[in-house]
Amino acid sequence: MQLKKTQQGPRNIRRQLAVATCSLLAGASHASSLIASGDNWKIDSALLIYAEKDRVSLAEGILNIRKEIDDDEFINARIVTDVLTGSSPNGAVPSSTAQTFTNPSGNSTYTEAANTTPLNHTFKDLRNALSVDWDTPLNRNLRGTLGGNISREYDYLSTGISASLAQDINQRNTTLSIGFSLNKDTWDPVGGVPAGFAVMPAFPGKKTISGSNTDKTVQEILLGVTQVINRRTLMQANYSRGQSDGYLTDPYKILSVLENDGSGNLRGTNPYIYENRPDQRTYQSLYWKGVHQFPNENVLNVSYRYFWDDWGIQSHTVDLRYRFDFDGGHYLQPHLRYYQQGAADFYRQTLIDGEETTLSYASADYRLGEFVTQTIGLKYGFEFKNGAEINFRAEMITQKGKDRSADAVGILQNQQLFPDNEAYLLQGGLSLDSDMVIKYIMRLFK
Amino acid sequence: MPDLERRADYFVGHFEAMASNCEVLIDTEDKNLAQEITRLAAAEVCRIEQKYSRYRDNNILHRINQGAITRVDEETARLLDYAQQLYQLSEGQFDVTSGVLRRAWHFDGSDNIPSAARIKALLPLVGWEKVQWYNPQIQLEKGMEIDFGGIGKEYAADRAALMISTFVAGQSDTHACSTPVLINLGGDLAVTGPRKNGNGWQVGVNSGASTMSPQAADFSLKQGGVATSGDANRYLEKEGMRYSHVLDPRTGWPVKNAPASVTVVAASCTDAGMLSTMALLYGPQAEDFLREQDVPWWCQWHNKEYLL
Amino acid sequence: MSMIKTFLFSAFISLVLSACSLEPVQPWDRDLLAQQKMQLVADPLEIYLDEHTYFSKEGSSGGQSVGGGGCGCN
Amino acid sequence: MFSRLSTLSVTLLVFLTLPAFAAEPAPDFTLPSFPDNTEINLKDFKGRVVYLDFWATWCPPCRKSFPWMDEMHERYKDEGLSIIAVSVDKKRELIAQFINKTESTFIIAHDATGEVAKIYKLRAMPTSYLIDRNGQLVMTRMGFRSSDKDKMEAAIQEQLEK
Repeated sequence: MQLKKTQQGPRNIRRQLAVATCSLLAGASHASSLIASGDNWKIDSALLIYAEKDRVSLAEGILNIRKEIDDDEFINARIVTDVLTGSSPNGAVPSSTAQTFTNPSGNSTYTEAANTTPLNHTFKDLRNALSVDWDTPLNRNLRGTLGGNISREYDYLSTGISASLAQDINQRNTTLSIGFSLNKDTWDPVGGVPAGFAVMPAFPGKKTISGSNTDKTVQEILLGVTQVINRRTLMQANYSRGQSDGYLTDPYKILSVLENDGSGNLRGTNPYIYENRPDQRTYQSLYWKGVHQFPNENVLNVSYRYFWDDWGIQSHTVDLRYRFDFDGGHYLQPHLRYYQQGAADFYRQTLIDGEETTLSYASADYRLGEFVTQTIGLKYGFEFKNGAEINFRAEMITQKGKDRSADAVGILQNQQLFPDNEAYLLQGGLSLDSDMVIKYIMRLFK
Repeated sequence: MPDLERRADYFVGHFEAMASNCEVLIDTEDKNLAQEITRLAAAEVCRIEQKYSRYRDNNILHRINQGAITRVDEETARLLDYAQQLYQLSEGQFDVTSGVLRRAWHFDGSDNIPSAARIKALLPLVGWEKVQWYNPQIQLEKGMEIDFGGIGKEYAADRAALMISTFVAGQSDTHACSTPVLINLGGDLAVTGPRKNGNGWQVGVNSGASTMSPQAADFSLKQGGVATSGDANRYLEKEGMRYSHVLDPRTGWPVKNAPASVTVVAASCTDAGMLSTMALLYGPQAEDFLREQDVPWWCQWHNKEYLL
Repeated sequence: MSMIKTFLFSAFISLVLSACSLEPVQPWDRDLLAQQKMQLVADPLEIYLDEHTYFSKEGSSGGQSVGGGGCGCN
Repeated sequence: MFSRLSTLSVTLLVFLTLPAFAAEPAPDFTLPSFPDNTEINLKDFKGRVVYLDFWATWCPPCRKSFPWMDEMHERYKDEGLSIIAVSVDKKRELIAQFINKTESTFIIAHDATGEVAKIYKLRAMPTSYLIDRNGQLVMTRMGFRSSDKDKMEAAIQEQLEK
C-alpha cells in the first residue's frame, strides 16, 4: 500500500472522514447496485452439463464478452461450444422382438433389444457457434441492434442475421420494439438426404437419396411492448411470427410400418421408412412476462407463451422463477416450468402398410407429438462486493407423452410408444469485469 | 437491568460498559419508552464490547490475532475497511496494529521508560501495510495484533444512536416516533437529533486551562457527536521530560509536546474521535490541524514547562 | 382453439391499452428497475442455455426475442 | 431503411439540444448536504455560476460523469463555478459507498424523496442544469455523453465570463 507523501502542514480531512464513517455506520448495502465502469470488458461464462437417463449427454461451455465501445454503445460477442454424446430416439416403436437398423451412413447396423425404445446409438456431435451483436443508441429514445451468428456442426451449418429497434415512449415507461431475423441453414447429413418416405434398406443396401445436402431458411418478425407498471413491476408482451421454408424434415428419423391386419406386427419387408414433413411451416406466438420486486427485495419473474403453427401444433409454456435474496450477497432461485404441447397433424407413431403412398407427410419425431415437459430447479448465486458473481444451478426435466390410440394397434398396445424422458441439468456460471481479472493476476505475481 | 432516573423533563438511563459510566438521555415523559431505549443502547454497546474486546479469547478479534487466514463477518469487514481508510487518510499516524507497543509502554506516572532497543524490536510488528486484508479475508503476520480500542467507544455510541433512531422511527405513537436521545459513553457523545423544543443538548466540556475554537464558545449539540482524546493522568516522566501516552506508530515513541486532551464536535461521534486522536498525533501542531477542519474544538495543554 | 386465440389477443391488447392509464415512474424512482435482477432477462446465459435445451426437445421455440441462431438439433 | 432512420434521429437531436428553459429563474431549494448534513440553499449561490447535476449511484452514465465534474470543479472553482451534485438515491449509505471510491470535492446534496427533482421536471438521469450568476437557468442537458463534454465546458466558460 502506498501512502501519500506527507503534505506541508495539516490538511482538511473532515469530509473524507465523514464519508468513510458513513459507510462504517450505515453498513453498506450489498453491491447489486454496483455497475462496472464502462471502460472494462464484462465477461460472463457458464458451463452446462445435461444428461438424459440412458440417452444423450451434453457438455456446453459459453463465453460472453460485452464491451462499451462508446457512450451507451455496446459490442457483445458470444462463443459457444458443445459436445453431444449418447443416443436419441430414432422414431421407430418398441417391439416384442429385437430390431436391427441400418445406420444413416449405410455402412453398418445396430440392434435394439426387445421392448425398448429404439435409439440411434451413433450420436456424437461437436458444435461451435459464434454470435456478435452491436447495440447502439440512434437517438435519446431509440436503440438499434444488429447481430450476426454462425453455428457449425459436422453435418449442419447455420448462419443468420438479425436486426431490432426499440423506441422508448411515455417518459421511458413504455418501450415498443420490432425485430427481424433471417437464418439460412444447410444440412449435410451422413449418407445423404433421404428421399421422403424412402425405405431404410437392410444392410448393405443403400437408401434412395434426393441429394447430398439441402437447406432451409427461417425468417422471424417480433413485435413487442415493454411497460413499466410501477417502481417494482415491469411487463413485456410480444407477438412473433416465423416462417421456415425448405427441408424441414429430420434426415435421421424413421417410422415403423405395420402389417395392415391390425396385429401390430412390423410388415415383413422394409418395415422402416424415412419420415417426410411439409417444406413450409408458419408459426406464431404470444408471449407475456412479468417481473416484480417485493418489499423484501425478492424478485418474481414469470412468463407465459402460447405458440401455434400451421402444422397443427399448439403449446402453452409457463415459466416461474423466484429469487430470494439473503444477507451478504447470497441468493437462491427456485425455477418451475410447465410445457404442454399438442401433436402436429401429421404426427404418427406408426404407419400401416400402404399408407406411405396415400399420406403426404408423416413423422414419428416425439417432438411433434403430444406431451408435457416439467422442470424443477434451484439456483444458488453469490454476488461479490466488487460486482462479480458466481452461481450454480441444478434442474430436473421430465417429459411424458401421450400415445395415439390409433397407432397403438394389436400387440403394440402392450408397448409404450412415446419415448418418455428424464434429464438432469447442472450449470456453473462466473461473471467478471476485465479489471478484476487484471487485479487478480497482479496479486498472483505480487 | 439498567436503572432509570427522571430529571426535569427527560429520563436518564444508566449502565456500565467499556470501563465507563454510560448514560442515555431520553427526551420523553414516557417511562416505558425510556426503559426500552436504555435497554437497547446497553445491549448494543455490550454487544460491541464483547465482540471487539481484546481481553477475551472467544471473539473475532482474538481469532484474527492468532495470525491464521480469517474470514470475517460484514461488520468486522466494515471496521477493517475503515481502519484502512483512516490509515491512508492519516498518512500512517492512525494504525489499528499499534497496540503491540503497549507491551513496552506502561503509562502509570512512573519513570519507567523502555529502552530504544526494546521499541525497535517491536516496530516490525506494527504497520497496517503489512496486513493482508482482502475483504472478507484477513491475515496478520506472526506476532501482530489488531486492536479497535481507538475506535470502539465512539463506534458503539454512534451504533447505539443509530439503533435507537431506527427503533424510535418505527414507533406508531407520533410522540414516541420523534423522541430525541443522547448517548454518553464516558464522555463520548452521540445524539439522534436536537431536543423536542428545537434546541441543542447542553453539553458541558471541562475546559479548564484550555484553548478553543470560536464555534465552541456557545455550543450546544444538535447533530452528530462529541469525543475527547487524551488523558492528563496517563504519562511517564523522566529527567523532567513528560511522555504523553499518545504513541506514534511510525516511531514507536510518544508524540512530543502533544496536548493533554482534545475535544472535538463532528458529524458523528466516530468522526469526532478520529479528529481528536489525530489532533493529538500532530503534537504541537494540534491546533493548526483542528483549525483546518473547521469544527468546534477544545484543546487542553500540559503545563507549559514541560514543553521543549 | 380460435377462442383461446381471441381471448389471448384481447388480453394482449387490453394490457397494452391499460398501460396508458398508469402513473409513469419518474426517472429518479428507477433505482430498483436499474438492478440486474430486475431485468427482463436477468441472466442472459441461463436463458440462452434454457432456450437451446428446450429448442432441441420440444416442438415450439422463440417468442421472447429474435436472433441467436439455429442448430441441427431440431 | 437505415438512411431513413438516420434522418429521423437527426431531426430528433435538433429538438433535444434546444434549451429547455428560456432563461427562467432556477427554482430555489433547500437540501441536506452529504456527508455533513448541513443545509444547501440554492439562493446562497447567487453571484456564482452553478452547475446543478441530478444523479444516482445506480445510474451508470451518472457515475461516468463524476471525473468530468471533478475536472470542471478543479478548473473553474476559483473563477466562480459551483458544482452541486444532487443525489436522488433513496439511502445515504449508497452515496457513501460510491463517494468513498471517488475523490470528489464538489458539493453533494441529497434529495431522498425526489422532491427537488420533481420541481426541476427531470426527464432523464442524469440531468444537469447550468445556472448563471443571476440565478437564471441557461442550459439543460439530459444524459451524459463524452461527446458533449466540450460543448458543456464552453457553456460554463461563457457564463463565467459574463
